Amino acid sequence: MKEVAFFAGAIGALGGAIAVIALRNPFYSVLALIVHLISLAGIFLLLQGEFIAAAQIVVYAGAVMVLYVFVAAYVGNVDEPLWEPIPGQRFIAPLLGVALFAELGIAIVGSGLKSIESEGPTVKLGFGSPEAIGKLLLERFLIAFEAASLLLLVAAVGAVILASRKRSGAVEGPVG
Amino acid sequence: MLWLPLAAGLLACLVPRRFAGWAAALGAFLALDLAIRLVTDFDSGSAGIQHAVDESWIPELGVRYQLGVDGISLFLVLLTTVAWFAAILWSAIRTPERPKTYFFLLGLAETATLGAFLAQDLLLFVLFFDLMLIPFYFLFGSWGSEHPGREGEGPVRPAPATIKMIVYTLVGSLLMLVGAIAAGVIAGDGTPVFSMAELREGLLSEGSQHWIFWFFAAAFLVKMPAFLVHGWMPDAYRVAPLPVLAVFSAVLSKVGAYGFLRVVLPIFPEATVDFQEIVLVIALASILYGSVMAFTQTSARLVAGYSSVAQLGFITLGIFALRPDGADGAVIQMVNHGIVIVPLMLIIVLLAERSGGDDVTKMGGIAMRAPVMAALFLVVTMALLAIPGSANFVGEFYILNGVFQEKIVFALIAALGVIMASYYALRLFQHAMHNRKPEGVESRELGWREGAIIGGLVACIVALAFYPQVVLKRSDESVNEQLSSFEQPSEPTAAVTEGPGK
Amino acid sequence: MTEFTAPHIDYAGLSPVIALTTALVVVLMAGLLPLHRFVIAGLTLAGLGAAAGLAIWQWGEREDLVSGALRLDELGLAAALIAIFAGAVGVILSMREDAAEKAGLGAFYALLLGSVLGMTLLAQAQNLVAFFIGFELLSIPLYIMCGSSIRKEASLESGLKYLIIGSLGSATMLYGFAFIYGAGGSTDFTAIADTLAAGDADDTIILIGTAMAAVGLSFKVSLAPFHQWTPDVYQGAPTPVTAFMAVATKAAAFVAFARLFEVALGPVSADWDVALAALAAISIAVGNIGALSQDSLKRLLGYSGIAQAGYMLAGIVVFSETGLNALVFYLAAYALMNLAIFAVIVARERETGFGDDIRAMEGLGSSRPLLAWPLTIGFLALAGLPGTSGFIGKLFLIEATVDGDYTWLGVAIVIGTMISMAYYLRVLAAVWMRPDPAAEAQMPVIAGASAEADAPGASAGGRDEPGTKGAGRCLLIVGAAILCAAATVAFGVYPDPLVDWASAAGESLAVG
Amino acid sequence: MDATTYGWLILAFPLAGSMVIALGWRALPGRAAGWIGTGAIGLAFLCAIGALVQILDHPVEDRQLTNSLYDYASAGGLDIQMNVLVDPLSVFMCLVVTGVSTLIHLYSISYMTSDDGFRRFFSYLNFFVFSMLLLLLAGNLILLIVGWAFVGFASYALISFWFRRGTATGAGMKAFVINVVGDVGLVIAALFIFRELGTFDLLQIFERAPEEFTTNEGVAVAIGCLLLVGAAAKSAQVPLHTWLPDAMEGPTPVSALIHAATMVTAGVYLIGRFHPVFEIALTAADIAAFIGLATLLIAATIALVVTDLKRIIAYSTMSQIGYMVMGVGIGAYSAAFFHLMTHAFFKALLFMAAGSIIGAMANRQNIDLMGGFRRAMPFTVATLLIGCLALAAFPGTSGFFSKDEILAFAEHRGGFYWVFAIGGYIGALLTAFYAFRIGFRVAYGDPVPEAREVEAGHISHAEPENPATGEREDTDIGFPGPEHHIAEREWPMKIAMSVLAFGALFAGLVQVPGVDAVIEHFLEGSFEDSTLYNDLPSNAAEWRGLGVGSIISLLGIGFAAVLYLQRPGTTKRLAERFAGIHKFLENKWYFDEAIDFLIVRPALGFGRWANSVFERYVVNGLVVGTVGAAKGANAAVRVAQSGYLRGYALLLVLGFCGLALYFLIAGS
Amino acid sequence: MDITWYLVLSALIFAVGVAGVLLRRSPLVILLCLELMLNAGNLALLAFARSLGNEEGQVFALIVMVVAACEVVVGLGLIVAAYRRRIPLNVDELRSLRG
Repeated sequence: MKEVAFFAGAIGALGGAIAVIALRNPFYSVLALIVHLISLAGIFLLLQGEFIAAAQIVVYAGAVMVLYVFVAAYVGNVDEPLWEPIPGQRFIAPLLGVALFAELGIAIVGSGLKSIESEGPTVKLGFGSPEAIGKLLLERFLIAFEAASLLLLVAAVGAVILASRKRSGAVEGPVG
Repeated sequence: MLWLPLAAGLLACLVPRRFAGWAAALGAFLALDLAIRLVTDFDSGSAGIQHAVDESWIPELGVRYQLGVDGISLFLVLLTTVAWFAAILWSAIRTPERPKTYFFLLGLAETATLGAFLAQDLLLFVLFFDLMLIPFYFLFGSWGSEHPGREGEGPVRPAPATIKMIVYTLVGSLLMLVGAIAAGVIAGDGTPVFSMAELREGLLSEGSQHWIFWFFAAAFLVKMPAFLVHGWMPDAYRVAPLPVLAVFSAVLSKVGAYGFLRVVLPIFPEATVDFQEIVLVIALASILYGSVMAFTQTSARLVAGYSSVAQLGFITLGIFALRPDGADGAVIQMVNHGIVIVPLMLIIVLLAERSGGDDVTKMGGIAMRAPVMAALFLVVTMALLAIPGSANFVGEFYILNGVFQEKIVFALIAALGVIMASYYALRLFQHAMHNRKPEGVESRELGWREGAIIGGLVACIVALAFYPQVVLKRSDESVNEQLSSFEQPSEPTAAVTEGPGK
Repeated sequence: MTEFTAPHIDYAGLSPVIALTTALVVVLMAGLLPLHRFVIAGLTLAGLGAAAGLAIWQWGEREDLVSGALRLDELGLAAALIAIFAGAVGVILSMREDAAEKAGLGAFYALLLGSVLGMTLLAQAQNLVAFFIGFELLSIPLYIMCGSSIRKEASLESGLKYLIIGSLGSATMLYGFAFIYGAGGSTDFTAIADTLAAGDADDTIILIGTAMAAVGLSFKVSLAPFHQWTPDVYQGAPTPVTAFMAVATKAAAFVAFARLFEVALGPVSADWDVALAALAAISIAVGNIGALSQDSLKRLLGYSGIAQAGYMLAGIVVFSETGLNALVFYLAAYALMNLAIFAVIVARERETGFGDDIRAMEGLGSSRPLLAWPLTIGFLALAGLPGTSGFIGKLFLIEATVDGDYTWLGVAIVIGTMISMAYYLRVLAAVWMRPDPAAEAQMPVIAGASAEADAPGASAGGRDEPGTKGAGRCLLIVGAAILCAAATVAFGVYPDPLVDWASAAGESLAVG
Repeated sequence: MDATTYGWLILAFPLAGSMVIALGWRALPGRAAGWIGTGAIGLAFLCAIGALVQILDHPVEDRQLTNSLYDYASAGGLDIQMNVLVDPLSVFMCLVVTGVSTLIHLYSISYMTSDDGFRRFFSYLNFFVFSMLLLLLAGNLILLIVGWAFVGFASYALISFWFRRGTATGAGMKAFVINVVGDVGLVIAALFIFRELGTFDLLQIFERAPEEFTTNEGVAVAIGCLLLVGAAAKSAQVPLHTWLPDAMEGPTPVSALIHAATMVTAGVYLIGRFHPVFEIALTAADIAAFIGLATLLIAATIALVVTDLKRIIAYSTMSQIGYMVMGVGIGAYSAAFFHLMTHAFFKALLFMAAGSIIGAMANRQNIDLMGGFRRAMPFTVATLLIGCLALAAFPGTSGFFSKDEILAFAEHRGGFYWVFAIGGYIGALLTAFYAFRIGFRVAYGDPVPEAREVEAGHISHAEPENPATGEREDTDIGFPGPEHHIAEREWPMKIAMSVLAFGALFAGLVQVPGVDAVIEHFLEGSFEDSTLYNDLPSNAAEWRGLGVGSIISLLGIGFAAVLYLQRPGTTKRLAERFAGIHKFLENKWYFDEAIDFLIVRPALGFGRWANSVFERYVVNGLVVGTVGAAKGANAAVRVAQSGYLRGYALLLVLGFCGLALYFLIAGS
Repeated sequence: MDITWYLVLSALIFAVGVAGVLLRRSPLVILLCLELMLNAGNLALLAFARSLGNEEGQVFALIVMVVAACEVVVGLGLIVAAYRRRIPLNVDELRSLRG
């Protein structure tokens, strides 16, 4: 049963991922990513991360992706030129991807860690539940939590600085 | 004494530009005065360090602030102060532009050089050794002048030439830094020791001695400069401002030789013995090559430059004879060469002023209306070619003797250098002073202040010529101590090379 | 509802962080009010000063904060102090700076403070999560600040490049963290260390994790071959930002580097030290060689920064207390000399039309000795010439390498130094050995044009109106430059205090 | 005062004189410098006499006195004192040197009057005498070398005295360099001696040499040969003689002093001084003798054809010194030094006379242009002829006794040494011939214009020009002065010449076989350890030798008379007949060319090669190469820094893959 | 169903993301690819959290989401700004800084 769910999710996630980099039009890529995220959220559930899965759906697939969509719409779909200016990039890049995966795979499969060769230990009820997460956040990871909030603040400020309209007057010609 | 010149240099920055030179000169004079005191109350009987200072500096690194003089550094210190005093006076007479910076740098340079001679701590020595370069970089670069260069090649500009010089010389001295640290760390396991006195006690295994030896040798050979690594010398000599060049080639080249005597021989005895032949060959090559080059050069500066390559070759030869007499000769020869090269450079200034360049083939007949200058120049020339009776001859003779007793062949070949020296030195003199006077060369007597400076130096030369013992007496003990580890010269090797002998 | 127990929080230990946070908020608010720039800058400086003061107050304390997320010790505080100092100088440099003005001083300084805060956290973090968040809190404001001078294309470009490559790096690092967490069974450094020490240290998971973490951090401290963003970003970013970034980031990231590898990954040191040594050597080579014949000073400093990172990494490679001492000492020295140079560059950018091009420095020696000397000292120190703290630092590092049987790395360091001499001295030659081209530099058009014509790298500088913005009578900047230079020389002649300080920091990690 | 004090004084006066003149050069009026110089040397001469008197008080066996002033250079196992050795030999030499020098100084006062370099001249001249005396009195080898080199320097300074003459400076350079070759020879000899005997002190050397060395031991011979190099260079012996003829570029008094009377005899002195060594290293001694022989013959032949008056005399000097070297080589010490003395007299005389004539000829020196001066300049011509007689060893003159004594000894020595006797006599024939070639050409024949002018009562004034090259010269500093002076009008010249003429005629009488042997007895103090010194040919043998000698010299003079008095022009025909030989001799046996080809050219060539090729490509190559490599690498890095963001990412990932790979490999 | 599977999946996604960064030229899409990589990291974190049975990994993942969001915001801000400057949205044309 689990297997079916996993593979379904896996196919969704992977397909989404590949679609993201395969599709020419950024707008579609964004949509593909959303698919990816949602199926990934499913897999999170299999790993008993309810809260994370929820956050994934709400924060990511919801808010963030909306942002993407807006921007994508705003800048319009710039389709990329087909010719590759960097010699060899087109061939080396996929090779590197493969190599990377190979290495990671070797590392994972070759690992002697007992813990990952099982389904994992049986965990107490409420593993990954909002309470558990919140408890951890407020106790062990308080600093991280606060810092994260600051980070959001900073990012907001940054967005204001960068995207605010008021100084779009002076436009420079392209630089040599 | 060490920091006096620097202080004076700073003072020179503060006082109005007109007096900058004199402030610096004052500092140099005080230093000279102290140096003379040092010589007078030096106890020539003992071999050890005198007037020692020993403060902790960077305990974490085991670096100590150890100073002191012994018979070897004594006269080099004196030489340094004399040379600088002369150079600073000279520059003070004809004020350069931006005098404040100029004299500050000169002061800094003197301090660094003195430091190198006085340092008794290996790292301190290295520090001063590198520090010396900085002021000279700026002095050469900013006060240097463009030189037409050798025929068939473009003019030589100061900035690149000096960069070349610095990088080249630093190649050596930075390796030496590693070598020094390695020596210290390896010697004192756990807590590094850098005091030369302690390092002398043979704490280093022969294996580590070997590579560290070359790190040091690289630094010193480049600095001298020795054959094959003198590539930086011609351009630097071409562009350098002559008063500065005077002290540079008079003193700095000696630091290299001094380093061999002070650091390499006592601290890496086994390695020294193992590599003796190699260094001797290099020295020999320097002598011959330097001499040959010297008598084909047309630029007076380069004649001087290559002649010092040859001279330093002699000095190295003497040091690596690993015998007291050779080393004694080396010490006195360092002093001699320094005291000779300074007036030579200053005279080249005068020649350049009279003939509008340093190309000897375009000079001539200058002696005509300048008898005093001619006389001074003649004395300098004779000393340069080490005419017997000059202290230079004593030096060369001691060196040759030392080498001869060890490795007869080297001495015989080195003797050729003496002959060539007579040729290039005389050639320089004659081209400049004698023969008919070409157009555009004026024969003018030198001014009394210039005369006073050069005359003073020449007086030193003559005095040394009459009584070289004054140096030898004081250096002898220390030299013996430095060479204490070579009491029994390596007979087998000697026997091999003694072809024509027994 | 499960009851929840608030963790014990030692506010004293946390006080520097808190000070920074408050400062951040205050400055941000103040930025919205119509206040004179000096007020805002003053507030920022006050905040930084307070943080620094508190950090010094806490100097000597050693304890875990907030259930082990942070570690309060001299090492972290040292990095924090360097970062704060750099931040302060950055504040001074960016007054009147185009970018800062346009972005709104309040916001700009707030970002700067945020970055400093991130550095402080990063330097103290001993928990993967805190580490990561600190890392990001450090980076993201920098991305923004780099791009903040929106009127300049180069600035935007650098911002975007930095962001993308940076995110690539941090994503990699995160993935590595995941693996470390998986193999170490926890996110706490100490716990991880225990697990690793217990189980077999070279499981493929932990190895690959280590590699990825190394990549992320190497990227941050700009080690080759993860360095390529450095020259571009340094050059494109507004100079004050570059100054701050170059100095502070290195300090924080290196300390974090040391903490992660020598505490959490200490047990696997046998696996990483050689690899890191190789990275160091490569960086030394690439950095020094790349810097040759660069005309844009910021770019040149970017490359030299790569090489310097290589030198410093040696301090970690040897995995010993001496190494850490050397590292911290060098970081401090590096901060001083670099800030001196950058201050001068900023000053010249505003005086001449050449921007950060080397020609902006020609004839400086005769025209502006007060600027020429700090620059000279800074470069000499970078070149590691004696009489400056740079020399002592190199001494320290080389001794560490020899001590840790990495003599070849020491040799690599000096060889790199030799090469570096060529380009450092080239600048000094321009400063001292050229006539003062003040005459034509006065004419913005020519200057701008020429700057663009034969130095595309300098075009960014070449295009802002020279001579305006109170043609360089920026005493504060000159003051900062002179201060840093003076300190450089002082510590070069009498290094004891700095050495003690560094050693205290070094031993606080108790490694080796 | 004991002898050594006198020794020091002998050194002190000339030095002082030189210094006074040099420092006071501007203050001294008119001829004052000249008088000071002469006075200094005169005093030195008196001191020499004082030393002589003192030394005669000592018994013969301890007439070798040393005295040390201070440590000159003593360290590292070497011990070099500032000390003098006063013994009969050195005193004898001092007497000759100072005596002749005084006269030459006197002569110069007039001769150089009108030269702008008057003071410089006397300062040099005094310095020269000082160094010569230092050489003679030196108590140890090093000091001897010092004097040796100073002499070389002084001669350099005096040869290129007219320093704006290219020929003069060239000649000076040549002389100096060749002398340095000699110095180096001595230095190496000194090194050998120190290694073998462990000392530089002369007396100790002579003591230990016999103990340390066996006869003809390799090292000893090597030392001997090295000493010979020095001697040959200084005494212008083949093949190091080429500098001497050129040295005639110097003013005539210089030629008289340095290149006839004193300096060139230093080599003879050296060999005599080191006779203990040479008597052990017999091979070396024989080599010396052969060199002497070769020189005397070669020089004599060249002297037959050279036309420059002073050069003829110069070559005759070479050949005479050849006799002396041969003499000391075969062991005829007293005879050799006797000849040295007489030669000093008559050769100096010849040069002075020549100087006077050249003065009349307005500095022209070619004897083909001369003739018929006998009525114009009776005094000069008379002295000239006396000189020629002595040179030709005319019976009764000084040269007669001294030269033939050497040859007699050669005969007496037996073995293959008769070769030297024969060669010597052949040389004697040639000598007599060319001596009177000068004499007759200058004195007789019909007067040349210059001679007539002198008769008419004033000295001719041609445009000043270089006699060698004929290029024009002004008479300012660095060139010969505007006026010329002849003995007839200058009493100092007259005095000097007449004294020497007296010596040239009668000095031989101090050692007439069977009658007296002053010199031999006197020198005994220095040669008591010599094995050869005391076995002298019997008086009968000596007289036989004298007989042969007189016949030969008369023969030679006769030939000259025939060729130059009765049938002038015969010589021209001879020259045409034997054109080849004539050319060969005129080119001085091509020695200059040979040396130039063998040594100078290669050295310069190598220098040029080193300068243009080696320096540029190898030494600079080191630099350029590294720089080029750095530049290339730099270019590579900058290409990689393409600005392509994705390129950076690529490299980053690549690096990561590499790192990961390493970790995986290293880990497992 | 072994944890290994999850890890392999995450590795795949990570590799895909990397390849995307290397191949695509629109900054927008590159940002998406970075998201992919971060998600791969999250997946790995959760997988390990599950295998270890402690939730630290999940918290970590949460933080990562925040970070990702911030990066996106800043990134998009830069893109918009660039678009306003009429700078072509193609990273290959951002080459004024090089060499």
